[in-house]
Amino acid sequence: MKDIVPELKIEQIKKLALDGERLDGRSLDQFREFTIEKDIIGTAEGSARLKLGGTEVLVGVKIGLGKPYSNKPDHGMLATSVELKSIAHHTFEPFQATTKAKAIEISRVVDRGIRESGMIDLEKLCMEPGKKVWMANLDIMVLDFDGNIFDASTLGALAALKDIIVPASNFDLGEDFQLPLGEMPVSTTFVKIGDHIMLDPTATEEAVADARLTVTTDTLGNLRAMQKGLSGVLYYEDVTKAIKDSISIGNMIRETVRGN
Amino acid sequence: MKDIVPELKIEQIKKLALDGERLDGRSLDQFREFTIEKDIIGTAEGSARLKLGGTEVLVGVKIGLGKPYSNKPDHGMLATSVELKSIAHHTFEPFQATTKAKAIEISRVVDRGIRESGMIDLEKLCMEPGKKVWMANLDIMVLDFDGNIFDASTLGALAALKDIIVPASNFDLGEDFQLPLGEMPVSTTFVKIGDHIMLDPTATEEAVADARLTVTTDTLGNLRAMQKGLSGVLYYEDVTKAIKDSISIGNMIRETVRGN
Amino acid sequence: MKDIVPELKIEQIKKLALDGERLDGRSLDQFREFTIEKDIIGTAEGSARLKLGGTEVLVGVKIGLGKPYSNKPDHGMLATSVELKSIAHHTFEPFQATTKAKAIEISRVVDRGIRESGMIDLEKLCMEPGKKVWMANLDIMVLDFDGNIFDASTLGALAALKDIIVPASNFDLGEDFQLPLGEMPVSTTFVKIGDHIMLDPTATEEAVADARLTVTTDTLGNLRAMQKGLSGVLYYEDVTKAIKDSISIGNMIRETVRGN
Amino acid sequence: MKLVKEKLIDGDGKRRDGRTFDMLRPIKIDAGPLKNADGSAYIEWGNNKIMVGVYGPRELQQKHLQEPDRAIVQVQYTMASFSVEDRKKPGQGRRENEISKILSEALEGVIISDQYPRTAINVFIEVLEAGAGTRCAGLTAASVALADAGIPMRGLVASCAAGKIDGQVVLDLDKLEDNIGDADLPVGIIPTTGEIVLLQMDGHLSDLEFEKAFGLARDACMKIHELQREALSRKYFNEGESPKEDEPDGEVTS
Amino acid sequence: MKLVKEKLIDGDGKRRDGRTFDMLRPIKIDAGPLKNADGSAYIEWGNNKIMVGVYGPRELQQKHLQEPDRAIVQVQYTMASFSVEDRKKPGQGRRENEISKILSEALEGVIISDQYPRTAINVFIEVLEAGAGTRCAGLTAASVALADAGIPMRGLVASCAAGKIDGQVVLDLDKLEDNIGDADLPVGIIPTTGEIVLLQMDGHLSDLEFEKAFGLARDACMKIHELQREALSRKYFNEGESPKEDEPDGEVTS
Amino acid sequence: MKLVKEKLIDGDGKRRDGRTFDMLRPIKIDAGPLKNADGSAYIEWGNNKIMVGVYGPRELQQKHLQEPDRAIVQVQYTMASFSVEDRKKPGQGRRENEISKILSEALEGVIISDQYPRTAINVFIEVLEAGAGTRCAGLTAASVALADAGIPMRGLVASCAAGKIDGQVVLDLDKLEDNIGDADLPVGIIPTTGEIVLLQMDGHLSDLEFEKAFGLARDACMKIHELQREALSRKYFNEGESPKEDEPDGEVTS
Repeated sequence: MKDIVPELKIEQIKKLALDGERLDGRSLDQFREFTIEKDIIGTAEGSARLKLGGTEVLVGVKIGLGKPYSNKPDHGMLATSVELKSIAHHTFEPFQATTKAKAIEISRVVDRGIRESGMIDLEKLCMEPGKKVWMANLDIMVLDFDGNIFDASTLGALAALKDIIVPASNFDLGEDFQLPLGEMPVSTTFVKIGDHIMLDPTATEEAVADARLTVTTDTLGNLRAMQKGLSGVLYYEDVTKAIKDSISIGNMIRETVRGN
Repeated sequence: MKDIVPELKIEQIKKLALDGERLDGRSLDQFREFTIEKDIIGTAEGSARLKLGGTEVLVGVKIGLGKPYSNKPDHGMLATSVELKSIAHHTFEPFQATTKAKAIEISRVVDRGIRESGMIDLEKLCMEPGKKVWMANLDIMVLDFDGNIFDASTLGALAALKDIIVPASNFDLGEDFQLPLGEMPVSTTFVKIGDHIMLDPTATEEAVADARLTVTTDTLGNLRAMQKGLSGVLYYEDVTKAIKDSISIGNMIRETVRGN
Repeated sequence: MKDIVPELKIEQIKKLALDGERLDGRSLDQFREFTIEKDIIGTAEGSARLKLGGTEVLVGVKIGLGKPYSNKPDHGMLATSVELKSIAHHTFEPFQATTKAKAIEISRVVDRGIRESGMIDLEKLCMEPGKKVWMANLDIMVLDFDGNIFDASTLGALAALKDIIVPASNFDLGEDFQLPLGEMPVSTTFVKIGDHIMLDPTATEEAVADARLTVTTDTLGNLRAMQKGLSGVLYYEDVTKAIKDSISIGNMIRETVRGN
Repeated sequence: MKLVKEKLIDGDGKRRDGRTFDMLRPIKIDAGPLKNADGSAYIEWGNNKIMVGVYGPRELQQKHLQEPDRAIVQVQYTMASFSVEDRKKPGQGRRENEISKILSEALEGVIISDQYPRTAINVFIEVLEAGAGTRCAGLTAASVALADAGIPMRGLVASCAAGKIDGQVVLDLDKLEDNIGDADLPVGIIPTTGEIVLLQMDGHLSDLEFEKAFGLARDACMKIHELQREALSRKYFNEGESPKEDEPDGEVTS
Repeated sequence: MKLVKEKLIDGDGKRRDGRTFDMLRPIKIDAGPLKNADGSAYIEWGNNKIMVGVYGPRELQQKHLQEPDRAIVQVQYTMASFSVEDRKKPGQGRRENEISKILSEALEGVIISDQYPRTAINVFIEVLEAGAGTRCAGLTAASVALADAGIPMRGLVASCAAGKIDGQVVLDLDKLEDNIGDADLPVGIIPTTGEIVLLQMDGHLSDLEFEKAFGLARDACMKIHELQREALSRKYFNEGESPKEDEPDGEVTS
Repeated sequence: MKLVKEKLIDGDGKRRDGRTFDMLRPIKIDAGPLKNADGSAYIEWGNNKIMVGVYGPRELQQKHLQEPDRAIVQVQYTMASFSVEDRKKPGQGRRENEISKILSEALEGVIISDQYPRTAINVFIEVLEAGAGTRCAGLTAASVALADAGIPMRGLVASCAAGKIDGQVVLDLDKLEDNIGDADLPVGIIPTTGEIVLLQMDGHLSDLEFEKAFGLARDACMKIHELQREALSRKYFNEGESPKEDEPDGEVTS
């Protein structure tokens, strides 16, 4: 049976969008309020709970030792995972292929944003080239879902990575030191519904969206990662507009995170 | 379609129980006869086939070397598995979540009984702290099922662990020696059906039981492990009665095993 | 619903066979034409694309280092896999148990033919007994399926293994050298349909076959591996005839491969 | 690294964190923190931090598990990778599997489920930080989350462990006490009726010690029960620390 | 550890365990040892110890595997973790997968299965101790278990391997002979008809050696067939070592 | 082994293989090489060698994935174990999973799928040798294979990456350029309409560099589109290098 609700919802969303409005009262290029609680998990070197509207993610970072990748023998390692937990939404079934594929895509996009921006200075995390390097396991659990896990995850990761102390002394490897950080990337995700581009979509908006675009930018307004998703198409103008918005909004978001 | 047979069976079992009787003629607190055949598997350091009524388990113990757990660097290791093989009952499907969960629960309860009683003196099985210790793989296969795998498995494990020779010379690690044993724990499992507590349930009794309680006791009558199961409730008096029975019956069982 | 087509097909095949004919015009003991393209994959030490009628396999061989099996401490290692890719036939579903079981059987029969004939001189691939040996990963992908993957895989493997240079210098282990080869085994696969034995079956013939027999022979006409399959029976005379045919046809095939 | 057996109780009968033998660690319960779940609860208990979400009753996808006369309860107890000192590998371990099973059974006996044939009630227990006693804390929070979801129960389940350290029976072991202690006895009961829905034990207890330990745990469950009611009251009646006097005791039936 | 090629046959033509080239290891078959299985058999053959249980014909859960005109046969051959010198890891390995497949096919050709459309006959072969020749011993016992389950067959399958050691063709290799021998040829036949249901070979055999090896295996299958019938007779007729004379030879049709 | 950052562009603006910044590697496309697949294509693009097969529209086995008003597109992108320098372990990795997903979405937007409710169109992309840019080459070949299968599309998708090396924006990175370069920007478009179906980027690009890179990729897609049409023409019209003039441009509707 074909579900008729989404079609009605699409009509409503498109109608509002003609006047620059959205179901939750935001303008099309408005990011939702977000709150960050830091260092809440005692067993993790870094952690943060991020709430973006009705979306909530919990991010934990564990620091350990590992053998470096053979093609990066003198770099520390970062491993990012995103879990779409069943607790977060009735449609999330972690063992189903579709949920798994979504989680993998998000984790890889978040990882690329952080990695390509050089947020973590991995070269400083090498203990013994080819043999022993520091490894950061960045695990992101989605606990409540109202859209835009891409940006919520990146924001939560930023907060969790800030101010981490690498516990070198626990491993008899010298003094503890602060995890060396560089750039602070911010990702902004847009959806296209009909002809309208909307920033920071809710679950309802995502459910009816034609296309999605995530743009990750750094302090200088450079692009660090992009990812188009969903089966609708984008035009070149959609992309350049999104990049422009991403740079300006990214800077505002970055200031907010820095304040935390 | 709701199966009507169990309800009829429950009525019959409860009616008999009012007179202290059971379907197979036993009294409520009577353990079934059991037989033990020892050292039947040439490729295992220890083995036993245990038949408890219509339940049959085959237990094999392999002794090898391993790296100790990081939180027990100077202890040998014990790993217990219980397999509910399809051969044993038409309802056992090892790849289904429910069968798997049952097997895991049983193996963990059996393991705790043996481990917490100190039956194997694991401290004497350390070769090189943090690096090399002896490891006992205790594998329990259920071949025929007529209830009470908990106790059948523990009994079979006791028999298989007795008189094991650790093959140290095979590994160039000195002379072979007898696996050092301490306490001999005995587990006794009860089910509650209506208001009646019955020891050593058959498959039929388990199928209609409200609650299950396994109590593992040692020579001195001390508790070493307990596990309540199933969704029915128990009262405090049920538990204290089971403990009392477990101690007295456990001693009888222990003598029988020792005789083997 | 019972599929009626196979029964009609069987009748037709049997009728033709009475006159020594087959659907594709071959005689009963005729092997299809095959073509070999060698060294097509730059990332593999050895590779070949083999087309046998409408069956196409791509074989890649990667050479690496590994720890030898404990029961063959002074032998290099060979690991053979056959993948029945979904791309090759609408009935191939690699994650289904039946497709998986077929692939495993084929890979093990191909492996035995190559291993038991001593085609690769594994003793010469030992670097440090018990510690470090050369390992050949022989991976066979089926890309298009029209029957007889057994022989196509063995033939493709022969072609891919020929003229491999072991890249010892890449590992600082001396000079590169040619992979030492011995015998060149050839496998020939027959099916029995009714009373008729047919060589090198097509997909259609396999689908209606009662029994299958693969015979792998060496240059001297010795048997190196055999495998009966399917639920139909064979008689002793069927087997001895297949062996006789295998030896004579195997020699012809071997010459063709050598020419490549 | 050799574990030296530390002294867990000092001469004044105080434990390392200052508690006496019969004291609970600090407990905070929040009812309904999640928006999507039909019911939810968050609990902090000592160092434990656990989020519980409930979905259902809803149609059970796996037909072969459906019960024609009642809902089934599927608890999924999961430890976050970062919830323990040594990072936990992804995927459900055997310990998590066992705890999920016994908590499913514990709650199934409490939920009045015959109104919802062929459905499942899913309870997701997410251990965010683990500090000994997670199954008791998880069960306690799950009860609150079920009540928050409006699922009828014969009573709220409260759960707590007692144990033995330095040869003495004490309440509510913390992580070190659990690691090097002598025994652990997790108990889950409906405090208003005394029905036992969870009971496990490992270690070494005489029958008298068992009685004492069980008594400590049972008394603690009474206190925990109050905290559960307060959490629900705060959400549903916007009240402060104490629930309404005239509310039926712990009964949460629809 | 380097394997030195031991001498497997001495000057008198005796093998390490005293057998001549054409002798079987000791074989004991017990029909019907299990209570729950619809049919069962236990076999000891040299050091091999194998339990076989049969369930079915019963409804096949996986609809897509159902055959509209017959029962399918699903053999599951499994090695216990402790059945071999180096502990076997849990889970079905590739070798077990292959053997399960060929034994399924071997038995499917023998069972008169068109009376049971859309069903499965499940045969569980549990190798408790493995000492070379487990697939033959398992197939031999599976036949007996199927007969014990009352499943109609065109005949009992008997199975045995021949092989080559020290350049000589011999019957029924033991573990060391199998490990360092030159060839192995497992054969499964219906002795009463000569139909071949199982045939594998690996190693190195000339065509003449093959003929000799096959002959040895075939003759041995005749003897094994007698042991199978005796096992069934002991169960069903409470007889001693020999079955009734007037019983149809090896036919076990319902 | 420490990677020394090599110079990727020489003083004359030539790259290591002699290409200028705006040149593609050699590309060869063959339409319809496979017999069983409903449509197929083989592409060689630099060192990349990729076989694509299409099956469908056909009934979708997993009912819960069926769409009542259209076909779904399931792309499975797989790397052969021998397709890369360090042998790839069997099984789908996370990278393959992601690429499969984005290519499924890219093609779903192009296929006119409402004629085939409840069905699936399966696209198997087998990377036989990988030499940077496999997702673009795979998408390009998949378009041809879909056309070969007669599946109606709003246009052929062409795909190509641009990137940045030695600080300069260039087209179509090869393996070393990709490994040690500064940025990669894979683009997939319908050249006849300018619709973007695939867009990813990682590395470091200013907005102006993005514009330049996107422009290079878009122009290259025009050329690739010609190669796709030629491949199809060779198969369907037995023609040489150029397609019929009067054929609707890139439209492949049934």
